[in-house]
Amino acid sequence: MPFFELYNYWIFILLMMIGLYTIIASPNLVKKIIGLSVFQTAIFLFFISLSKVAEGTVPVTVPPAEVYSNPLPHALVLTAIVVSVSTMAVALAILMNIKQAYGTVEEDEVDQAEAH
Amino acid sequence: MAFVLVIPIIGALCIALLRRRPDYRDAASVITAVCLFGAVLSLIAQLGVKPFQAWVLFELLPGLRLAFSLEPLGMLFALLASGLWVVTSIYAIGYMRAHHEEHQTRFYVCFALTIAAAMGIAFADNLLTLFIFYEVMTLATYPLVTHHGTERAVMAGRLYLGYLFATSIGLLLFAIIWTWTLTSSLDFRSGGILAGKAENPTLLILLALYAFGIGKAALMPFHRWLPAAMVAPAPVSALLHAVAVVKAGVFCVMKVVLYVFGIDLLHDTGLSVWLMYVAAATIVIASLIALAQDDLKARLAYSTVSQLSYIILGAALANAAGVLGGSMHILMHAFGKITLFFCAGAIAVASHKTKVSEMAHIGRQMPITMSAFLIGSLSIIGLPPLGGSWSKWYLILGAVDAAQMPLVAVLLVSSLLSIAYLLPVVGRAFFASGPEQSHGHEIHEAPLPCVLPLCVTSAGCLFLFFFAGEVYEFLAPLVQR
Amino acid sequence: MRDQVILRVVSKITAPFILVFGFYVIAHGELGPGGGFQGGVVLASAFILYGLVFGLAELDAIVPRRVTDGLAGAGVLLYVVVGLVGIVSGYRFLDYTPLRVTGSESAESWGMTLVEYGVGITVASVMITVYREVSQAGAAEK
Amino acid sequence: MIRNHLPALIVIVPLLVALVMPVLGRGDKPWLLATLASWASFAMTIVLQVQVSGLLRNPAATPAIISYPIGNWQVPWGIEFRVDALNAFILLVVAMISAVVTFYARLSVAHAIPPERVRFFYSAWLLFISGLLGVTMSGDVFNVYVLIEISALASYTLVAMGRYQNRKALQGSINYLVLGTIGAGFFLIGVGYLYSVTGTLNMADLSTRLEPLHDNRAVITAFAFLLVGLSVKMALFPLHGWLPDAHGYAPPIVSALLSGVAIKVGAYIMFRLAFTVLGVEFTFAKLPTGPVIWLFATLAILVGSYTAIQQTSLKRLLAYSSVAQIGYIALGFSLANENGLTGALVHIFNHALMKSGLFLVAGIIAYRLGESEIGALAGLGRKMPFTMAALTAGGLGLIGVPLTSGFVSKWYLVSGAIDRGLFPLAFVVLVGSMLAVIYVWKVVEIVYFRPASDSAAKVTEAPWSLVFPAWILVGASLYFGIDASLSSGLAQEAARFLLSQS
Repeated sequence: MPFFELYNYWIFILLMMIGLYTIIASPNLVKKIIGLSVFQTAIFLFFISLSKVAEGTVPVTVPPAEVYSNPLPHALVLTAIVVSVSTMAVALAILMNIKQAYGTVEEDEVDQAEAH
Repeated sequence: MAFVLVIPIIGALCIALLRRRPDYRDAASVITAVCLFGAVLSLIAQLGVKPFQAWVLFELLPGLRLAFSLEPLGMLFALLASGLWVVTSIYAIGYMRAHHEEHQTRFYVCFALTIAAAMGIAFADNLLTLFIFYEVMTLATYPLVTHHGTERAVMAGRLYLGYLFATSIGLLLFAIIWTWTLTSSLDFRSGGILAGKAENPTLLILLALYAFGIGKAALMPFHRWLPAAMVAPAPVSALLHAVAVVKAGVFCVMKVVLYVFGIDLLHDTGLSVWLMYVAAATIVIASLIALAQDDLKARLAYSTVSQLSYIILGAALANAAGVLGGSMHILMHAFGKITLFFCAGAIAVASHKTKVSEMAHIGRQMPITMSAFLIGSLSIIGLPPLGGSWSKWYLILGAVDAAQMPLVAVLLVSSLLSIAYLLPVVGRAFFASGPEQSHGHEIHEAPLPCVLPLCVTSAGCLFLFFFAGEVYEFLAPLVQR
Repeated sequence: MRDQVILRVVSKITAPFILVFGFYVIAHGELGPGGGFQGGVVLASAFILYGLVFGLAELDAIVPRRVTDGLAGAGVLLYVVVGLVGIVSGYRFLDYTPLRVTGSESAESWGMTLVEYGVGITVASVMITVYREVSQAGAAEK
Repeated sequence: MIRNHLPALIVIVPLLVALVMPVLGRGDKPWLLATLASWASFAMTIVLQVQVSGLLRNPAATPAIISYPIGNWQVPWGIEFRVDALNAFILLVVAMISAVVTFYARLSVAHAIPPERVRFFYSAWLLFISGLLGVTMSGDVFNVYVLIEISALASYTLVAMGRYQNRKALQGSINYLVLGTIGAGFFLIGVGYLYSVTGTLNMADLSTRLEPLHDNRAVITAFAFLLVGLSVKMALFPLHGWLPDAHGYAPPIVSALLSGVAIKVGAYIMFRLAFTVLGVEFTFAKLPTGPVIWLFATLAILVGSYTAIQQTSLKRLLAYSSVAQIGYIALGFSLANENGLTGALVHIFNHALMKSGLFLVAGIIAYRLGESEIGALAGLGRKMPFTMAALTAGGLGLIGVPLTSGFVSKWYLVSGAIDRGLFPLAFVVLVGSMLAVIYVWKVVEIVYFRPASDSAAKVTEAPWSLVFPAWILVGASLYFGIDASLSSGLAQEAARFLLSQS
């Protein structure tokens, strides 16, 4: 059944949607950032699942195995993880400043404070 | 050639530098005007002697040049604008001082820049140059319209910019770029550049875009800016909104008809018939509105709207008599209308009256001014022995040639209408018994710098009647096949 | 957590091992799974563990702010300098050829190792800084 | 030696200097070093442009392509910087604007940011610039993602630094971060799909391998993701929500670079992917990209300009105007003919000059008045004649008045639309100009025709070190409106190059 054979896409899209939903629905900025993290992680999973070759082994063996998974996406994901960690760090730093400036990290309360 | 453009700009600089010394500044303004008129006159000699080489200032993009050249219609417009500038700058000195206006330096600087733009338009060799100076003129006249800085002036300024920019960017520029994509050329050529390059619906749309896009020609329904601009001081209304700006508009229409479409193309395809009727409608409707105006300047403004459409009508007729009549009307109407505006300004200076209904009795107090007003009115109406009669004569001839009898009727009716809106002003001024002087201060003639120019221009109206033949000869190359 | 004896002892004992493991991961990067990113995080975790247990002040005492700030730049600087060595010695940017170890078959070039160390140092100091900033703000809250 | 390493050095120099920034103390040293680095980059991009462009060496020559494999790993396995007629031009814009804006920064930054933070500001600033320069040259789609994120991360912090003036900057920054990250995530998914069908990330390699795969659904999906992701990055309507707050509350020089350059780099990647990687055939003939972008570009122009009219803060007005200007660029992109593309590319150049110049003027106003409300500008026409003249000149450029560079771009865009027979689009461009008249004139009217308030009575002209750089940009925008042969020549060369790629 091709529907389930490509389950990795389903999972990645599901996770991505959970992340996006959190970003959109949660008024709490920290939770938004968590949602963002879930969203990015979904993309990493997508990349990792791409690289899996059926019956493949670890690419680092001496002497090389006949069938091995593609190592490049792993390297890409590693880089992307670093980017995502940096994004998280910057986001948290901004949130700390927001907390300092407004005394809250709830978006509606921040808007309220600005409206006055 | 370069002098013509540079002189007013240098003049503007001098005026700006002399801002601390009003006497020198005003003198500089007059001297610049005289020099410019001289420079333009000197160009007449070059006209027609040999095929004039376009003077290219620079190239914006390949094929898109800022270039200037000489041709009779442009020469006429340049002579008109620069000649009347001399008169107007003298008038402006009298008017501005008598009124104790503020920001006089800005006023004179912008005035000079407007004239520079008018020169650019007059000698433009292609549509791009024309468009650029057209926009420069809009920008340069904006501070003049909002001169008083009052709420009403600012609102009028917005209306002014809004109409002129909206039409020029939205329609005129569109038409120019379209022409460019069709013909890969924007140069003015005798006989037009569009012939054979485009088919009927395209040409029709293009003509409409040009006719309405040149908002300065005040073709209805894009005429509202002109009455609004009347908040400006009288010299501005006189020179700019009776001569330089609006004439630049109809001049552009004339240029487009002659050198972009070519009258043969219009004549053969009958493309411009609808334009004749739009112009005719504008003539009649604007005259009717003018009848209802109590403010003298507003009445004159609507009269201008109506008279401009005479010229557009002449262009739209697309035959020799029509085009020549229209071109002559640029000149004739300019002299008539500037006289009327000078008079309106002089009345405002002397008596602070702007409404027609207040002007009873004023003819006895200001006989010279009101006599000039009478002469100007008669010229606008088109009665001999005044200049206006010739241009109307040729326009009617053109309409007959084109076998458009309804238009002949329109021209005649509108003459009657202009009698109805102009002559009562004179009649009231001379014959109505006015209220006794309540304020205790007697009304006299305006100061000499105000009165002198209006005498000169009204004399001009008379003079043009007798020298119309020369003007005709001068313009004749326009329609030579 | 300063009064938790077990935590204090365990963290003190494990910290050196974590550090060694971190360096191992960095050094092994060019041949096996590992490298500067992972190793750097492991290195940082030793310090963060120390900071968690003994408090921010103690952490500041062993790695002052200035050190982490400087090292964060220095790590990338090392990376870029290795790259520039390539240019200066007539190869491309980041070309490892001039830094190749001669006489050993198995060893990769010095260039790659240096780059991994540069990345590791930067990642470690940035992670420590992030931890420090966040916990400092948390302390200020109270 | 340096001549052969220009692509790498252009990025490395600002990066290297960014790293030593935190070690420097207070005072003007960080600014001085940053200025030197950005001008060095600018100088190198000029040389690179001359190397690439046929136009500058010999009008008949075709533009060259310079490939710089990093670490000398063989392409397509290694990563390369690849410079051709298109990105050499964009590179020039990025480097030029950054150089002038950095030169301007000294007083403005000292005014907007506490002294102990200044060096970090410049560090992030140079990272931002080197990220943008890197994105422009990268010949590898994954690297594009990484470098976009490097510059974006730096720009999030830079925007957040606006908090010392107005705490709303924090909100703007976090919104920008969330949306920017989602956009980059979509881009990454698109890259993943392309990789899954081709197994390569190198752009040149991708384009050859994708040729037989144009009917593949994964490729179409990839294109959709890439398009949406990049639309967020370039703030194309309706994905522009982050832009007004981020550009409106950031420190003025940051806004200048964001509005003038950063969104253009997103647009550049769109050009790159659509034309050189996927090909005109796929993007415009097979998929209805054109009509979709026409719709959004039209809405961007109309809604952006209309919203700009309603703003009361100068910086937010300029920000909304940027939304509209991106609409013009997208419009030119979607026309996919020579005039349209030339118009879009030359507008990238011209708008960068005008908008950065205007934001610098807004910075001068903030420096002198401490705010950027339009009402506060009343009567400044006489108090700060040079600054306000720059404001007016830049504004006229936004309108597209002839003899300003805005006119040149609109000329090409309208011709492009007419060439395609799309008269409504040509009209939209012109309607956008009319709306621009309203929002520009709203400001000019207050500046020149409203009497000064009491607080503004003592204001004097700003120091020349602020006014001069603003005038460099505004003056250049006027110059390229009068003699457009250089800017439009390079843009045309790039447009022809793009169309020859498929």
